[in-house]
Amino acid sequence: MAVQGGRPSGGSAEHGRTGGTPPSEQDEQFYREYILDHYKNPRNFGRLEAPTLSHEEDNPLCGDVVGIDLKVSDGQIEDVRFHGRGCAISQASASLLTERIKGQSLDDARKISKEDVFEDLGIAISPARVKCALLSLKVLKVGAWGLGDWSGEEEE
Amino acid sequence: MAVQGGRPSGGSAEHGRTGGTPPSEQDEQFYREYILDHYKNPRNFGRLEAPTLSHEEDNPLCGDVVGIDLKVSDGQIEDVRFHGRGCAISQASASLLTERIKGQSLDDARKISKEDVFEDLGIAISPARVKCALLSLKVLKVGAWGLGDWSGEEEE
Amino acid sequence: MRYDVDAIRADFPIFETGIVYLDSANTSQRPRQVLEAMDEYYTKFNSNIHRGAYRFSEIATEHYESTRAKAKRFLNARSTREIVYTRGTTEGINLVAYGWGRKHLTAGDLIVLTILEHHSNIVPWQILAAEKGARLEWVDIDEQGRLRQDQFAALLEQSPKLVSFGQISNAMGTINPYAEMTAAAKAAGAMVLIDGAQGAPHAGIDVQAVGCDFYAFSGHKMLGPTGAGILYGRREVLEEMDPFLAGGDMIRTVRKEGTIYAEVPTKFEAGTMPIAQVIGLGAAFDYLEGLGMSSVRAHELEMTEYALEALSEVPDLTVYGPPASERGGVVSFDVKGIHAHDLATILDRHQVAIRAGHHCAQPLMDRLDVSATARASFYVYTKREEIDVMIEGIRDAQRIFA
Amino acid sequence: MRYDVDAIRADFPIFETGIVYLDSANTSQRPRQVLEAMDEYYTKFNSNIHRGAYRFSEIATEHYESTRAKAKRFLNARSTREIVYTRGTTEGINLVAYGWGRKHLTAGDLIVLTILEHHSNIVPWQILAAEKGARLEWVDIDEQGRLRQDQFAALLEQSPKLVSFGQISNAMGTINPYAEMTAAAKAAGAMVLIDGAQGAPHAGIDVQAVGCDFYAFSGHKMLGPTGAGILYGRREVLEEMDPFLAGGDMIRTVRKEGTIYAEVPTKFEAGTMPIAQVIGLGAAFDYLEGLGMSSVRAHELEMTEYALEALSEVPDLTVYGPPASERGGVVSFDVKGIHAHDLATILDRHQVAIRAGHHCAQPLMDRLDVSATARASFYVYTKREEIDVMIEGIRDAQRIFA
Ligand SMILES: Cc1ncc(COP(=O)(O)O)c(C=O)c1O
Ligand SMILES: Cc1ncc(COP(=O)(O)O)c(C=O)c1O
Repeated sequence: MAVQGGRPSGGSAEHGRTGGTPPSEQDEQFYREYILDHYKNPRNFGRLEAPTLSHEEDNPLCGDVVGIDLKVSDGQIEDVRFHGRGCAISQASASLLTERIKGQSLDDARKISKEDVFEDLGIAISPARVKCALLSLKVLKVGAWGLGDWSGEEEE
Repeated sequence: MAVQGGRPSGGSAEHGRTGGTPPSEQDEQFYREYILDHYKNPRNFGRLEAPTLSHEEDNPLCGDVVGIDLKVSDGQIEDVRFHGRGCAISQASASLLTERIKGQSLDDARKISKEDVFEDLGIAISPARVKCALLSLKVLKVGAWGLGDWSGEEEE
Repeated sequence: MRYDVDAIRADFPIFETGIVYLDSANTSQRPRQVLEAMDEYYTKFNSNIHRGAYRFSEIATEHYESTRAKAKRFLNARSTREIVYTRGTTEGINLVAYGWGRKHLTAGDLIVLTILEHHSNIVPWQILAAEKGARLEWVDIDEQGRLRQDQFAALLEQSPKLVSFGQISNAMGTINPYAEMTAAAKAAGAMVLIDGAQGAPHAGIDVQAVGCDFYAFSGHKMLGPTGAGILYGRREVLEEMDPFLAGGDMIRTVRKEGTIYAEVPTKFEAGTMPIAQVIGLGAAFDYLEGLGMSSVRAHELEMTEYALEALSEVPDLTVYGPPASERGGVVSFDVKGIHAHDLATILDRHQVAIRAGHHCAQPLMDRLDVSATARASFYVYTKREEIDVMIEGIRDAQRIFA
Repeated sequence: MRYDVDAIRADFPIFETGIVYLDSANTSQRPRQVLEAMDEYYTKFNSNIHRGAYRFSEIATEHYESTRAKAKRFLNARSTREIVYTRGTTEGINLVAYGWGRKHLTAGDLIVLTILEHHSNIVPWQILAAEKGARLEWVDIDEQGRLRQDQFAALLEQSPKLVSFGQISNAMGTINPYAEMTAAAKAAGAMVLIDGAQGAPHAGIDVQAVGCDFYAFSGHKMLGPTGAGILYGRREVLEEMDPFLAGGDMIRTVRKEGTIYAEVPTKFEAGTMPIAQVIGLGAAFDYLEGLGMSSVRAHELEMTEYALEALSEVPDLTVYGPPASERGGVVSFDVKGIHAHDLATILDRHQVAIRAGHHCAQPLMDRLDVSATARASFYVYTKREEIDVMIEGIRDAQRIFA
């Protein structure tokens, strides 16, 4: 399994609290202000009246749901809304994604990679949370461009 | 699983050659003269013309086969023959058993136990060979007295 | 004898890592006695069982078979022939669905399940029902997560062929009145399978007293290694079942023209079995027997009471399920405004391992109208202090998400 | 690089017992690297996989999944999705019989087996054929134990639905021309399953080059622990198969009304899998990769040649099967006047472990018209001197039985 994000992984089972930072500060770093902000105050949240494209996916393991409506004209994403529920990572990542693609050309949006999403989140995503982080990208790829069963995971 | 015979068993994996006895002498002890004799010169070997009772069983794991024919009159085993093929233990034990029951009353023969068979063999029977040693007794019990699926093994 | 949790913890090398492990309903930790039993097999008499004609194979066979006697004693089964080795609960239930269900179920037959079931006690029956045209009905729960016995009684009047339910719910912790339910189902003429995945580790069972036909459980949830579990089946029922997996060892004779199967339980044990793991499971039975199942239960009850008490003082926190006396060492809960996954991630930073998700019980989640819960679960080695660390972590999460 | 058998033996703690282990075709010994990999899991990050939301579970999942990548490389599969974890060869073949066979076979269909097969590659097909009214046909052997290719070609003309055969015979040692046979069977439109129980440990395979649809093998015969094996399946074939075991983890969503299955290979991995054992199997792949499968094969060939030569000098001794170049590290033989079981018992007294019996290949025994043979089998750690000890033991048995 490909390990995403910056949190190192591998054979060691080190699990100790590192250095002098108490856990709480680490967590606040982990769930950065602006992620919590995007979670609590999601941007572009809701539905569009008459979307050009609309798709929803869930992550059955934890019950996260994200749906995206797009209004496209002349190859430009004129408007976007997302709806859903779930953990902070999945909802913040959806909110961030809508900010990224609004006003973009479909062609550019098509090129958004997993790495872009991780970068937008700006935090280390542990393997267990990768699916949360990439759910909105999956909705975009599968729904809007019919990329079949793109699962957000690399195969080895 | 009940462990039959004298060879000790249990948790230890000691497998060394014990004491000063070279293996060959041990083996000769193990396959005692008279067992080899019963194997090579089986007593009461063959078939009866018109047996009162006749039954055959095999030990599918190693292919041993033993069949016993009995001529019974007035509750006495007047004559007995066995046939079969297989390892020294199974064939010698059958030969010994026929010697034991010939001329006995059915009632007495009915009481023969596994321990009696082991005693007749006079050697330690390791768990893997228990089925060989008891095959002839099984033939007697199941066939001649219809004791169902007596398997020659204790249940715990 | 006092229950000495520190002495017990000393047997579990994992605690040297500092983890606060509150996910034992998922899989337990294993004491060194279990690991040593397996290493002994691997390094002192490693060989295949039954087939060998040499000493190692005999020793391995004895060790392997001795677990059957231990399981018989643990369950109070009548005979070791009633003990079938499996990979775990899931394989055990599937074995029944294939070997008994495929043979005996026909169109229109009723199977009764409950809304508390784990997916492993749902999906095999869904597949079987679809194949045979049988019906599934579900016993609902009341507001405290107890099975609705009125509904169960009503369903029994429809003469189900099979009733299958868990002894203890892994998602809510509910201890079901399994003895009463089994008696009623047997009186109604049904076959009864009890999913003992949570019951065996935390409460044990007397299968003769309860009278169920099948009891399936996993070694890895009760201090044993991964890869080995047990299906208890009443001998008469096992004997008339079809085999399930076919191959080496489960046969008496194989001819081109056809095959005669071995006697039970060998008929159900095809191919090379998880020998080392069955031996390890035997050591787990020994360990639990050493503690005594009633002490295990008493300790868990204490931990559960302590946890429920402590959680009740956390604001905006909902606990699902019945009071401590009616539950196994499992507490499922929800913190307002914090998704269970976020909570688990933050607790992980405090070295606390809990589970977040649907706990392989989606129908129950649907019934509760939640998509996921957080779940802490306890076992023989759980300490009060560990629950304190969890509570501290929950409060920290609340600060972050405030 | 020289093949240093003493250095290899130093990795296997079992040899400290003094055993002369010539039963590796039954189950192999395991190097400490494999045991350590499992102990590391149990003591450093013991937890369930996939489901956890904490670090231990993530580490365990990575280790568990990394074996899939190793298996993919070992087999040269296209994708890790083609690697299904099983308990072993037997479960793998049954999985195909249930998931593919039950779905696709109908009355009158032909299944082609060979007389060399192990019971695990016979009984599942007998059961399936009986259920579906399908036919079984058997490829016979010639006097040297080679499959009769003329007969095989004739059977292919009858357009079998499935051809299932072993890469290497466990009873005779014959290495079958599996690549040619697969190509011919595929050209005839058949599905092809290769039983790799003996092939994987001793020769390896390139599934893409060979083109088989399924390849089943066991970890415990290739230095891995008991309890874990692998079924390779071509992705397209796996995808359209029915699931086999049902329960936790193999699902995407479970609703009361019905269930959606997960993608392959997860669809076939129900319940808690043998996590530690799969991790141990990964270490076994590493170990074999370190040696190189061609060195393994070369070493075995050397041992086999040496053994055949030595046995040929023993009077009244018959060896079954082909010359060394066409055989895996397996030698089946018969000593006149001494039943195989008696021989094994006497060899055991010399600390030599061989197998005696039908080797789970009764149709082959019937064909050879014997009830049992003695079998010595070799692996990476076998030494010439061990074969010498066996020969000495055979001569001793001959003296006793003279
Ligand atoms: C050729 C062959 N097929 C199948 C099997 C069965 O393997 P397992 O017992 O590991 O399932 C074996 C080993 O016993 C074998 O040698
Ligand atoms: C109630 C219940 N049933 C069945 C199972 C499945 O057990 P396993 O995954 O060991 O097959 C579990 C554990 O996950 C469980 O908690």
